[in-house]
Amino acid sequence: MDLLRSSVLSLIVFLPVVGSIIVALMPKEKEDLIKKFAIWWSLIPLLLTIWVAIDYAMNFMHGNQMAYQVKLAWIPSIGVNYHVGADGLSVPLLFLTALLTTLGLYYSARVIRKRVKEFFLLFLLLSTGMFGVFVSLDLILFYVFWEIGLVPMYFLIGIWGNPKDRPQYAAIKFFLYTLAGSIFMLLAMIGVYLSTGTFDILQAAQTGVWTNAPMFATLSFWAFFIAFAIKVPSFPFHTWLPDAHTAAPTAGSVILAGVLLKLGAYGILRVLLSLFPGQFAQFGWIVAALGVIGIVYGAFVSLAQTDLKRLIAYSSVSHMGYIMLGIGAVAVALNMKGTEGAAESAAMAFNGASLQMFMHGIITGALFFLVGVVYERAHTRDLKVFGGLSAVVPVYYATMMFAGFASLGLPGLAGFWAEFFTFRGAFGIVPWLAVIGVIGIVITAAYILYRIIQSLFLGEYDPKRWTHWTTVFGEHADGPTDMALFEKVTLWPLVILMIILGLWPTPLLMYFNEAATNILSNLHF
Amino acid sequence: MNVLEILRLLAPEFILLITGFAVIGVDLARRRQDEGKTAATVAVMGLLLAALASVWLYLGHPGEIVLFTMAIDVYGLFFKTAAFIGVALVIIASVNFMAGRSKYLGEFYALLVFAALAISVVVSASNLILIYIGIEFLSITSYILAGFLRGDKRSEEAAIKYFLYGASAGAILLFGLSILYGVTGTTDLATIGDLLLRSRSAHWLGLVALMMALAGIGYKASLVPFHQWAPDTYDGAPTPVSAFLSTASKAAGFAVLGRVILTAFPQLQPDWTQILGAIAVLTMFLGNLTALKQKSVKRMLAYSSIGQAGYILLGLVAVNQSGNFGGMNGLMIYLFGYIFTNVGAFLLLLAIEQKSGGSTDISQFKGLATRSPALALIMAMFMLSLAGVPPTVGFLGKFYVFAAVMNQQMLVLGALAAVNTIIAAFYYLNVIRHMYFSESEVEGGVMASRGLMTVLVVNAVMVLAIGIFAQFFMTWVNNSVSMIIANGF
Amino acid sequence: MSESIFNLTWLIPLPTALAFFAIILFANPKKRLSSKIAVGGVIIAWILSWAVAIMFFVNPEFTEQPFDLAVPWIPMGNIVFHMGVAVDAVTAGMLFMVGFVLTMIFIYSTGYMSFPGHLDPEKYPDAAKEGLDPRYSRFFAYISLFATGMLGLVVADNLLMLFIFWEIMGLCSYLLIGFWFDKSYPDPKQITPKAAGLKAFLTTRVGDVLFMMGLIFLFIHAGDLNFQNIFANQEFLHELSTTTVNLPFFGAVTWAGLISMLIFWGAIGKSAQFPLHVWLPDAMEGPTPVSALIHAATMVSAGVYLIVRMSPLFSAAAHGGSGVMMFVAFIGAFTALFAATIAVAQKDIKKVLAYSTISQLGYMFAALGIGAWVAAIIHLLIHAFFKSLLFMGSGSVIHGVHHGHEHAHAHGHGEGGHEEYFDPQDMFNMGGLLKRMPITGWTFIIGGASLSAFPLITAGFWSKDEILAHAWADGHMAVYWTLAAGAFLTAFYTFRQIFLTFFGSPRTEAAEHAPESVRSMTWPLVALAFFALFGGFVAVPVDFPVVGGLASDFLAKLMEMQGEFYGLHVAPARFDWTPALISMTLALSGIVVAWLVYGWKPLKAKQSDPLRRWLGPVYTVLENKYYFDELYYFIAVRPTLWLASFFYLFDRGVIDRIVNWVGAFNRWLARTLRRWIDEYIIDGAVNGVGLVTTWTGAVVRLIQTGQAQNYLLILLLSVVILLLLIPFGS
Amino acid sequence: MTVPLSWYLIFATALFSLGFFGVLSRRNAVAVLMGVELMLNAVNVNLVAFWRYLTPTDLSGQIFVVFVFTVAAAEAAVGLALMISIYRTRKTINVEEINALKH
Repeated sequence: MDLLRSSVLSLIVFLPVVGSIIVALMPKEKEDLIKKFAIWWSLIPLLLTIWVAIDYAMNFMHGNQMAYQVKLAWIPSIGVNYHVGADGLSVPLLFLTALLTTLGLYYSARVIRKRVKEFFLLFLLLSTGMFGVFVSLDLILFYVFWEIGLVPMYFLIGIWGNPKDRPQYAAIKFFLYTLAGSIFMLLAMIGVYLSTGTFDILQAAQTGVWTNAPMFATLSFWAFFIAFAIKVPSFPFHTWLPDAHTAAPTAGSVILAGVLLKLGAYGILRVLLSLFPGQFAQFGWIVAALGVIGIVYGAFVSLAQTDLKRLIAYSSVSHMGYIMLGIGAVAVALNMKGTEGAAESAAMAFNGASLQMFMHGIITGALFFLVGVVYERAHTRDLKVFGGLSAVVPVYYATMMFAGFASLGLPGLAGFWAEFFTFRGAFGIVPWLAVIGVIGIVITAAYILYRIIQSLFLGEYDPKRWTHWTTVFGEHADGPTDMALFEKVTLWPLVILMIILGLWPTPLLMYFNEAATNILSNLHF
Repeated sequence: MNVLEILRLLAPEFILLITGFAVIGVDLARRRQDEGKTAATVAVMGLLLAALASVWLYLGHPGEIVLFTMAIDVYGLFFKTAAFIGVALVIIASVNFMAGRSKYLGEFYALLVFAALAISVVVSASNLILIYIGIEFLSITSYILAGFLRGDKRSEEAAIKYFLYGASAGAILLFGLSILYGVTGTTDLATIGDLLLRSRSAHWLGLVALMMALAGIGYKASLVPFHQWAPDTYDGAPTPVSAFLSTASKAAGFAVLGRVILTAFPQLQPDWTQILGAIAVLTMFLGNLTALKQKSVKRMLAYSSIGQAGYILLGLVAVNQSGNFGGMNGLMIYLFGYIFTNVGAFLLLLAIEQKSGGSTDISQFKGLATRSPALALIMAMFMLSLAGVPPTVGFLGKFYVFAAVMNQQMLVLGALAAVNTIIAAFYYLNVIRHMYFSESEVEGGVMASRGLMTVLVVNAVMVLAIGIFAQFFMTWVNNSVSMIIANGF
Repeated sequence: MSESIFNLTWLIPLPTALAFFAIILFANPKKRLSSKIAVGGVIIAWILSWAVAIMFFVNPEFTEQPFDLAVPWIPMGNIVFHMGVAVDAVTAGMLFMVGFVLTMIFIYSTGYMSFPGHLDPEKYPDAAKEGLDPRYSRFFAYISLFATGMLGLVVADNLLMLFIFWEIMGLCSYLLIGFWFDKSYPDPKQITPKAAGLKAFLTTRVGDVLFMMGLIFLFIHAGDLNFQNIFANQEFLHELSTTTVNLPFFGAVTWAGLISMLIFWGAIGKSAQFPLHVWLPDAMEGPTPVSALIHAATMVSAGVYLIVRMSPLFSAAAHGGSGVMMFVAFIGAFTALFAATIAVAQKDIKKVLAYSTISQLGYMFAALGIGAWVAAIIHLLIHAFFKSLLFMGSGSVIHGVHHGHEHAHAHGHGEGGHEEYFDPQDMFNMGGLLKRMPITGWTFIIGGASLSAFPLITAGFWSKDEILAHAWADGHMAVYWTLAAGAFLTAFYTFRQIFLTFFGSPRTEAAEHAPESVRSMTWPLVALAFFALFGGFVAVPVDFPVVGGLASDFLAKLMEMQGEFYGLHVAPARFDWTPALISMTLALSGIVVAWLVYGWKPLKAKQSDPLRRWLGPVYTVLENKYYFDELYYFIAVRPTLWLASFFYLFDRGVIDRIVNWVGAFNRWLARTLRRWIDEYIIDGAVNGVGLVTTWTGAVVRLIQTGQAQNYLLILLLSVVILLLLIPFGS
Repeated sequence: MTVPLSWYLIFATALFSLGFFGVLSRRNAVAVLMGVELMLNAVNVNLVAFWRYLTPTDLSGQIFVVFVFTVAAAEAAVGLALMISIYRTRKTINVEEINALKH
């Protein structure tokens, strides 16, 4: 048991690499073998993450310390360690990553037809980068995984992107954008070392970074923040996102929206909040303001879209705004230590932000899968050519309804709790910004119902409006065909999660709440 | 110091000397039979032997000055080892390529061996005279190598340009050295350092000498504004030679620059920090921005290697006493990794040229991933390493260099370097883009000879290994630095 | 015993929820089965809720300490939020009404939905053949889910849970209004079901968002949302009503005032009060059972229920000197009159009822505004009975007329034929239906009488009279006279409707051939008619002459006792002849006027509404609902869409350029390098890189000439420059 | 009466500049090479002068000069060889016409 505990995180992180190496050794022609292997292999990390979640809940709750810590010297001369560990914040995100990876592989096994081997190889590799970021407690390790996640996604977008959406441009843009952020983050990390003498996040947090040199502290803060804000992406660094999401293959978009965006938010909570509480408190309002702008702006822009996938991409900008708002509120609350209610509002905001990370993961993941469902059949995403599908493809309609209403924050579905907690926190700390942010809720409802539901499903189905239908497997079809079994298998777990967590978020929330209380108490709240 | 001792300390040099002549001899014997394979083997053997010898010396942590002119210290030995390995790789890879392109294969390999010898002399030269001789030795062998493909206009042009530029730069260097001698009355670097330290009056004359020396040494390291020969020569010279020039010979340039500046001009640090800083920024920007435009991958690599020189120089700019981020160790690990990456990248062009008959146009790379995945993967790794993506060695080097810069709190310099990393990433990714995203225009896979393939694999493995098992190499580098930092600086 | 019954409370919302999932997951293909499941579920819910309600009615002592059963649900920071169910007098009353009405309407729907009248048989042959709506099962799934929402809302013991079910009802309302999403009309200006659904959801969403803000502020201050905990805690309410917050434009307002105002906006949205009333009339696009259920009996009255629940807070705010109660009274009274005026000029049988619903809800809010929350809740219950009755009656009428229309065409002698559109809901296409469909007719008349508060014998009279009596007794004269005027109009438009529909002679073939509806539709009418008549006898003032002695007022008593627990002291209005007589006279005179206009000389076919002659332009204004839809289109919808597209252009055109570092370049070079712009204008990055490369290209061409001697010259120059730099060295 | 050191230095510098001018101005590669030789010899003047005036006892100055001669010779040899091969292919050794590699 202890052996497993000490190795489980490393297993989760590196098993996908092993998997991709094995895939690399397989002959290119054995596509079915490759697909099956990749899917089954990806189940191992999934099971491990589930085990971690259960074990953590049973044995490590209320410990206020990183569980499953492993610390091996990597570059001892400069104190760079392979230091991994998990707490309430990372455990659910690990599960999310594993789940979406498996589903993505399973879905892609049916729809990816060219260069299969490379796809599955890269997809496994990608998950390593994401797992790594969520568990690494050493800045350099964090950076390494951060960049490793970048490369496979660059390939996924570039190779399997839909030629109409200029995937090569999108891929380069995505890569350069993130690199531009992260390279300065690297400089800031070095700065952290120079000031604290360690790359270890926990130690650095204890010693405090650039406490003597506020100028450097501010600079490093912004370097980190911009890197994370680009990844999130926060307004105004979001413009890579619509292109990347639109161009990427379905599973790629799912991972991109479901997990990669979370890396940024996670980084803010894990690194920025613990290393630069002073600066964060000082500039927290900017973060919150950016979040609010993102919410409203993203919602409005989504309302203007007629391309389904691009719409959902922009909706991500809006939804990630909630996270930024929540985090910003937490930061501002650091200034209000002592004022009654500040502490619990901060906890609520923290919960809201982290809940949104997870919920947006499953909801937008599902939405992108659903885009894939219609795109694989109609080969267009132009909302103007659809209508009345509700009568023709009821299962698809129902699934989309669940995802859509979850996304607009309907109580009883997953999205609501994230929004509720975020606003509960934000109203307690930055009420005016929260008031503006509330506009976003209404606009969100508008674009989900008016753009997606109405133009896809309602109205009278007119077979003459769009004629290039095929089945999901590419055979010719006279009209839209309802979801195939594999699509149901991909989507329904997510829908079920939405419903369960919507009615009873506690199983998820207890982790985040644990993390919130711990991290905030470490900030001497 | 008796003869045996000298022999021991100069073992690598002697080995190379013997190897060089041995190669010619062997070649004379069996040129007709096997198109220089034996010669190449002998050369490689000799080089590896020399490398072993220098490692063996290294383990003894020597610190002697041999014959008043050669400082046999870990600093020099590090560069020797690196350079020998680099040259050896070049030779292995070029066997198949050179065969049929030239009749004088023996001379070719011999010249490479002698070039290695020149490098090993120059990196441990601690005396103005030997520095000059060593640099000229290296230059002259390089001229011949660059122009080795007789009857090939490009090769000849590369050679003549290199020659004219090198000769003039050498003359300027020499003028500088003469002034230095005039100011101090000695030709020994360490003594010069002490004298300059004592007499403040010699300050500005010392600077004059430094500036002129900079021109003469900087051109070897292809630093802007002394870089202009480089693109044409790298482009025109036979690809193995370009690989050699852009790595081993460049490393030698940096080694000399480091030794001269740190032993002879430590007290001028405020001055040369600014100047070298400016030069580094110029080098990075010019190299990277011009590389953006290139259509020929070979020429793109030529410019990129100029840009890389900029990063490497940062290590020297930010040199300081700190044990971890002293700057010089950044410079050295960067160079060490860079040798493998860039040699690999250039040599991979051999395969492309074989296929395309000389052209290294970017279009030749289109769809390479589907035609010959292995080569594409290796090339992608080299590109990512050059772009500085972890966990490759390129990242490690950049990390240490940047760390030194930050350590000296040269924030602007750091920021500019960061910006350059982003620009550079664009054209490195561009190669990957063509290899993986585009449909191929030419049919059929790209064949790589066994020798070439082994070299490429070795390089690729090293690119990853150094990055991942960084500690092993870093301890080595740090020790090598400790010596030069200790004396004089 | 009674405790054990109350312990069943948490089960009440479950059967319908299970029915919902059962239908969407399994029973969907089998239509009859689906409807059976749904009805079964709702009947169980009905039995449970009546068990609980009656148990509470017979043990009034529970008002001392209402039942509450809560379990820890969600960890929030260091506290744990509890969810649970509570039963007090208000809940019991609501459960009694909701359970019953739900069941009636479910049964009614089985009949109503078995006629896909809106579909032409050519397009949906099988639907026409089996005589069931093509999405029959889906309908029952939706209303089951709605039933869950309503029952859950009623039993919820905390505001958050209430809000959750509140929103779920909103969802169902959206789904059911747009149920016939493929329906479209020849007249493009007429709103389609799908648009109506969207409109309803978004309009209410505006209110809901404010509601959520209020909820969150209350949560922030109370640290809890359980009704009993918050409202039994007087000092907390007092503290809330004394601490103030500074707002722009409003200055310092008490937190109690702010919170209750925000929550009230939620009610405004849900209960379609002015100015958010616009969605309810269009919601009539939904199937009639939906109108009866959601838009008359239950969901819209949930707004009133919410304010009743919150009334301790409101009164606290009023004590704190906040004007929120006055605002509530104003909105209520104004809406009551305003909607009534519109109802006068409608020709669509359901639209009339829709506006009357808005107006009646206005009465309730007015009552709440003047603190007569008992009268409000009782009017809510009774209104639910007779208004659902009226709606279902109208649905039955529509069915009949529609059948008649089909029949007429089937026998060839239809006027006009298919090409010209026949509106089965237009009252001017009806007339004389009392003979054709007696049960529907008489029950409808009973409902109408109750709605227009026909004295003494109808329930509506007692409940409405209670409100008016309170307004008079507490001296809210403005409110009283507004409501009284409303009462007159109510009576008028109700009987206008009755006369137009049921009396006189049929004005169309369709009306002539309209058959009576099936039993599953008529029986619920009868059942509801019973309550429409006698339901009022639960709240007759004791001091009312004669009747007061006979009837009981136990419900009112119960409510007042319950009020004590929440610290609400509501004295029953002392009976006073003046207001009673005034309101009676007004109601009766309304009926009389209606008879004079429409009953005395019934309209002929194709004859237009005489009111149009007499009122002239006013009639047009009323007919167009004071042009509120147009107004909102211009001040809300247009700007939003415009903003959206503007922001999108902004995003592509500006931010995408500025953010990536070279974007600035291209505008600078745009003039000089036309070609590049044309090639790359679309995006910033490649564009910028392109420009940089040309730019560097120029530089390279300048320095990398390939001329060895230029190189050497530059070498020399740079050395010279370096040397010249020396003097500037340190 | 002895000539001051500075005269030698000035002469050497002049010679050096002359050589460099030759390198820049002449089109014929051989002439350019001669310019280079001139520069090297200018430096030799420097070295010898320094040796004579500053460290007459220490021989390193002279040794330096000797080595410079040798290197110059070697350089000239290689250079001329290159030019010959270029002349073979291009029938010219005009430096300006050797500019195939550029940009």
